[in-house]
Amino acid sequence: MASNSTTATPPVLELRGITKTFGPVIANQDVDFDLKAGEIHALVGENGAGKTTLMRILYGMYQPDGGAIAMDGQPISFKKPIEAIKHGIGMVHQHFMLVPGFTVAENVTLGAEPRKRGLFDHGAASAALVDPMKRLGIELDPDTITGTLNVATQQKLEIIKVLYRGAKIIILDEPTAVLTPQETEELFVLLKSLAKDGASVVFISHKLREVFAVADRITVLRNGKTIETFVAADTDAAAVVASMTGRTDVNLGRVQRTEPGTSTVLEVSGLHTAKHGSDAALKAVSFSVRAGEVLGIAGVEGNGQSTLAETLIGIQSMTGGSIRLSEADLGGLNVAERRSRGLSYVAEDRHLEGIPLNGTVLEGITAGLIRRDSSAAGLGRAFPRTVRHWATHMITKYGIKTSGYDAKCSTLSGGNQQKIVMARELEDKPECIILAQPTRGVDLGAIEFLYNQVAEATAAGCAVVLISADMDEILRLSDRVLVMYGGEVVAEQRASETSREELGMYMVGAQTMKVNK
Amino acid sequence: MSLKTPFKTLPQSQEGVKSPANSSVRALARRAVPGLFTLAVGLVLAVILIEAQGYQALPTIMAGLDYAVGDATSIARTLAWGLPLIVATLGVSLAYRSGMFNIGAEGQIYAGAMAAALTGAYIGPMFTGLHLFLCLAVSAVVGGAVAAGLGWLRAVWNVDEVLSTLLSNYIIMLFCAYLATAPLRDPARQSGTTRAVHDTAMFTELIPSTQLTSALFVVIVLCGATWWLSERSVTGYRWRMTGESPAFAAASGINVRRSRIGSMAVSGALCGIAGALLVTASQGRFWTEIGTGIGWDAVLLAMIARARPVSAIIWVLVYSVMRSAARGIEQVSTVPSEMSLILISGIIIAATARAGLFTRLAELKNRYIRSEGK
Amino acid sequence: MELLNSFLGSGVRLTTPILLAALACLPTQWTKDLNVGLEGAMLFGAFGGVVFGLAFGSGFAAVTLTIAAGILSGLVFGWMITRLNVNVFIAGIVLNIFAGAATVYLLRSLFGVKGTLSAPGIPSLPTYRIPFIDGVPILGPILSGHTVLTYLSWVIVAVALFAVKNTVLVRHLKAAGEHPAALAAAGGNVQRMRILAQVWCFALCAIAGAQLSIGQLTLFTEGMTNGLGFVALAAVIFCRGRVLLLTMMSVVFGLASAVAIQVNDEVIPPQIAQMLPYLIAFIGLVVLARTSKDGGVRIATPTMES
Amino acid sequence: LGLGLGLSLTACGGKAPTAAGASADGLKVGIFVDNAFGDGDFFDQAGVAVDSLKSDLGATVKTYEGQLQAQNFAPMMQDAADANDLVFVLGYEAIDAMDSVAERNKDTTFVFIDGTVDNPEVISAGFRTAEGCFMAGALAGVVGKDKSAAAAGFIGGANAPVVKNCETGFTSGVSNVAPDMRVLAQYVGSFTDPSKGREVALGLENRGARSIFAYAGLSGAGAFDAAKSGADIAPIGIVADKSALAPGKVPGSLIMRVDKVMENMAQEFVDGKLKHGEQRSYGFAEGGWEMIYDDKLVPADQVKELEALQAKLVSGEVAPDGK
Ligand SMILES: Nc1ncnc2c1ncn2[C@@H]1O[C@H](COP(=O)(O)OP(=O)(O)OP(=O)(O)O)[C@@H](O)[C@H]1O
Ligand SMILES: Nc1ncnc2c1ncn2[C@@H]1O[C@H](COP(=O)(O)OP(=O)(O)OP(=O)(O)O)[C@@H](O)[C@H]1O
Ligand SMILES: [Mg+2]
Ligand SMILES: [Mg+2]
Repeated sequence: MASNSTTATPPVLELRGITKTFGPVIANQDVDFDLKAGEIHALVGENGAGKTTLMRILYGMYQPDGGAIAMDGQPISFKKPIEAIKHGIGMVHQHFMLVPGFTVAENVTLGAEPRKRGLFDHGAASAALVDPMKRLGIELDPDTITGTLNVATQQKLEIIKVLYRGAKIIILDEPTAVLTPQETEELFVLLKSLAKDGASVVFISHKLREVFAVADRITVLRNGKTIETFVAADTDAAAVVASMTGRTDVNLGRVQRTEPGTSTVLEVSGLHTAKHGSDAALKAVSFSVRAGEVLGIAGVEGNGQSTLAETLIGIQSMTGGSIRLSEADLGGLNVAERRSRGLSYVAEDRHLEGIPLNGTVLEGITAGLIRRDSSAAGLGRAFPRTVRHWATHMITKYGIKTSGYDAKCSTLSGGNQQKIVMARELEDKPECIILAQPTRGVDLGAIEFLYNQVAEATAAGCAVVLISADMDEILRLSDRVLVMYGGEVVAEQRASETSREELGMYMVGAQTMKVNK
Repeated sequence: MSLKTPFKTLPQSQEGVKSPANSSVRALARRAVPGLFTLAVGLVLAVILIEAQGYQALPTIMAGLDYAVGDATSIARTLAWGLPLIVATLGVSLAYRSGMFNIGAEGQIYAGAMAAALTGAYIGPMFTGLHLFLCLAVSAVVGGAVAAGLGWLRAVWNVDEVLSTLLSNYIIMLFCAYLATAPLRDPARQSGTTRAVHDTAMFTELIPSTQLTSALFVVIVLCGATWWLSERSVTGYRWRMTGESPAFAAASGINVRRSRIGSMAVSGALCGIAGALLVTASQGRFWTEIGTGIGWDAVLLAMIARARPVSAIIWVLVYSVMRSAARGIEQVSTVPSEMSLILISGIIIAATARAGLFTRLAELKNRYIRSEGK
Repeated sequence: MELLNSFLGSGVRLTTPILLAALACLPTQWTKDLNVGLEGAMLFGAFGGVVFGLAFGSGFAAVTLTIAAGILSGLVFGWMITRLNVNVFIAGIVLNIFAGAATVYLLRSLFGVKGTLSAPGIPSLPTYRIPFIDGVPILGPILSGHTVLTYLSWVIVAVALFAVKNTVLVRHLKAAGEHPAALAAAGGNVQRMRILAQVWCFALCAIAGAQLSIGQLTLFTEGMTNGLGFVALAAVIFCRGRVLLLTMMSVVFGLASAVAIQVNDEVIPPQIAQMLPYLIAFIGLVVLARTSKDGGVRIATPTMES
Repeated sequence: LGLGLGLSLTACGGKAPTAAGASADGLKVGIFVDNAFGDGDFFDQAGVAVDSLKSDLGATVKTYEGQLQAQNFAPMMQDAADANDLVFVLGYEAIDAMDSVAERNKDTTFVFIDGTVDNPEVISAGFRTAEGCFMAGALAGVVGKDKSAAAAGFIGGANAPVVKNCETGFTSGVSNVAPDMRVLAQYVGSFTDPSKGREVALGLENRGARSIFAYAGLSGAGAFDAAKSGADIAPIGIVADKSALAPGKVPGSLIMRVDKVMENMAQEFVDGKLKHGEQRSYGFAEGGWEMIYDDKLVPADQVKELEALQAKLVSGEVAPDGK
């Protein structure tokens, strides 16, 4: 074990033998973890490994069933988050903890509001933001409504919040999932400067590239247990992956695929939409995808990728342009009709659009089957024996871990939920599939499996539109890459001829190239 | 298509694998706990309420139950009372399943009752079966149209249906009251009632002076049909998915608008039929208070049955027995029949609080054990 | 002019219980635990006003004790919906039914009467005639001659307007509804906020009920709230958490009821006139959904899972 | 839990419930009301008869409350028919249920109070509403004249025909004694909403009415309450003596002797003089209506004047509908 027991500085924080169970689930078992002043300590592990649980225990959100926590050598235990906050622990959660209807100043000061004569002090609240914002080097109007900010800014707001509370120990749970490479870089610069000032950072991520870019030490959890703590400088990705998965043969490079065909399957030209929600409207988006080809679409979130996906499948309507699938115009068709013509769709928000969260696995996985099967229309039986058998078959074929098809979807882990979605959409044998953020928050093992499924589908001639915020994913899987900015396609490159850095320049709008329209 | 893969060789769903006899018995016992718990709460409450009025609890309860289900006639009466409520509750449940909270059952029942009363009185007399069918059909269309309209407002214009259906209750009930007291009043009557329907628009009584009519068969058919529609059919699947997650439904090609409007239409139609039953199986005409409270009963029972048809029917039957028993108790004592409403309130709260209560208790126990250990 | 004066005076009196009940419900909307049991809570309030009034012979004691009982009930209700996870929508509907039945039961058990409890011993809250304003046309009937509870309702509106802008408490209430996890993570107490909202709701409903039974009248009648709670609920759902809009809606409903009462049955049949507040609310709801961005946001979402 | 429950079931004392079909000898009378007792009005006035039926005729009396739950009417009516010899039915909504049950239970005698029912099995006891309300109007006129009022107020529960009848009688009564006085009529739209009744009364006061007659059930209580809390109106009681509702303010009440009518009919039933299908009509002459006056508020000469008017009404010299 590349343990840190030899290092001199005593840890500011020490967790020993932490155990936590949820009913039958053992989320943490005898977990050890320690944190030194001024270090960035990454915590990695597959979905459900127990990272979030461990940090929530540290933050006082859960009470451990066993184990001890010590801070600066003193044993402590937090009953509530407020106690942890008072001890200088701050946490940026996996999901934003910002009240959308509140202003920036209200959100940052929530729970520790400056008061004047018992009342909320608006002036002091705004003033309190100045220092953290200066430290982070950003400018924000304290009176902006938080819900109107983009995700990256909200992420920064979370960090401002932590700084406002004067945290010396900062926990970040998958903070980069929603950030662009540039924003991620910025965040890392920030974390490093915080660490230099003496703060300690716990950084949770699924992306090893990031972990190695920022962390001093790396602790790996698997199935709720501590496997190993590495010193980042002394190890490499392969070793960490092996430790995370317990396997040594995980492919982290380009996915093996057959060459794409020549016939054009999806043809989008001059697509325009109205503005809808927080995403940009599309302006004259044109591209085409050939059979067996994977077209990656990169871009900072909010630049029209979600709109594009939803417009292609027909959830949002277009105001101009055309969509043709194998020569047929999809223009006036609704979702069901487009799907029947051979279009499939893996939605970006799995819990919202991908699966019925409180429905059963059976209900989630058979949506396509039921739609296709015209004999069952209307008053016919939704789940005859054949359909149930098919579902069982899919569960085994895709290796979905579940107690059976009657299990609630919400009881499955993210990776398994995504397998349900992929199984449903790929088994439709589509001519073209739109994959929006297909592996967001999914662990390495599951990602590998899903990529192989995509590769198989392309081998059978399926055209793929891959929308992803994960640059690695795009580079590992696609043949060509489009970059979207402000609702327009600003760049087109062959995946083999570009780099993360180049794409990143296009993504932030620093550079545009003439694209065939 | 993959449907044609040879399934027979595939393992069955994992449930079938593990079920030794004693574990299934234990499972059954565990399933019975909620029922026993609520029953116990109800009984304790009843004892308190009766004793508080100075009566012996057990004999009084027995007298009430005797009145409600003591013999065939009593059972028939109790059942007859529950028939419209069953239909209305199923109607409300159906809408709930697609995420449409149809609080407007009361109004739709009134609309249906008015429609049936007018059809029965102003059309005909004609062949009974046809006349009854016409009455039920018209009231289903009217109730369905009202609900579908509100559903349309929700689906297309995004008008919150919880509030719109709530308000529609008062608008419809007052409008019906206006019709019954002014333009459509039976001139022979002193109060707000419409004309009596023709005899051909009345269900025939199955057991004399019990009001249990052949409407029973209509209700049984409706129960079966609703259950199939909601729990087994493709349409029901679409409605359920729409209720579960509209975004999921939309993304997987289900027409969310159609599901919402459709389920509301059927829900309203059932409520309308419930109203029609009030007229054609019991009152013979519309009057201004014909269904007071039934709509709210239905909403409550549908919620407590978590919109599952079978469970809804069982709850309605239990509720009917309680109401009937309370009427019986009122006749033999001075315990007000409002007792049944207090009981049902207590039972519902007990049923919904049970899980929470048990977790709290378990928590306390754990804390105790932990403190012992230290 | 006489007609207008009488209409305005009547409008203010009819507005008071609606406004009080709506203000009661508002914080429960902020915490997303919309209490639909206003009707029931008010009915208990009205009953309490009469019972405590009879027992202590003083209007002040009656109101104080009714509020105390309201606070207690709010604690129990809040405890049930937070700690015991009882669905607040179900609990609200049950409360309405329960109140209707329990007041009848208690009326019988405690006083041996049915229907109406009217006794000389029931105190009534005094009304206050403001010396100079009283005689002024329009202003007189609006400002003068009302019970202390009417004036209290206006004070509460002012306090609420101020509190929304300037207090931490309202921020925490809103946060507890909009993003409870955020509040909890920031060290706030979500459960306390949710319970507090219910306590406030019951306390104010108690006042609204007392206004009905010993403010406007000096008697208690079975089901004497007569749908006022639902009118108030409509105002609450309609206003989407905004105090000023809530107040305006309550006034509109109050005035609409006054119109319904003052208008002759030959001009508009009483049933149609009674429909007015509901029709206004309905049309307003549709207009709101069509015109404003948050118009379609649903706030009263009963949930089905156990 | 089970043990505790068992204990509480057996240990706690209390009365035994009275057996449902107690077969005491003697007359058994049922009183069915379509809503419930406690309206402080019509039904409660019928309830007054319970005691005298028990004491004077030695009858066992059972009451049945429909509580406006129409579905229960027929079954309860059937219960009433099973358990009683004579059943009084009150409330228009129960007519249909009564008709059908009466036809099936010819050995039970049904009497419908306050209305005329065309059914050979049912005895009707109608009250001439306009006649009674005429005298209430006359009292309103007399009281109003004293206060030099421009108008007399009439509050109706709903715009139903009975209430309209009463309004007609009331109006003729007013104009008989005070030809110049207007009658302001206003409908609450509910028989159970005292707070609205109060607002209506205050509205009428504002428009110049000084005497008010409320034919509106519980909603009428609001008018008395308004008078009690200081409004300048004299509320006239209906059905029963309502002076307790606004002490010192009620000049008189029009009493509906439902109790007397019921007692008399029960006596006739015992005597075998009651014939199925009979239709009776009650007014002042038959003892159905009765006026009482508060002599502190209405001077003796005015009472005399009113009594004279009542005599004319009875003799037919004055018609209650003003014709
Ligand atoms: N509140 C809870 N109730 C029940 N089980 C839970 C709860 N929270 C977590 N778990 C279980 O605990 C285990 C660890 O979950 P945790 O969220 O800590 O994993 P994680 O490492 O953060 O995963 P991810 O990478 O997906 O965020 C999982 O198996 C999960 O099912
Ligand atoms: N309150 C809870 N009750 C039961 N299970 C829970 C609860 N919270 C989380 N889980 C389970 O914990 C597991 C991991 O939780 P987590 O929230 O980290 O989701 P995840 O699997 O990481 O998915 P995502 O990709 O959305 O992050 C899931 O299986 C989820 O079902
Ligand atoms: Mg996690
Ligand atoms: Mg996760």
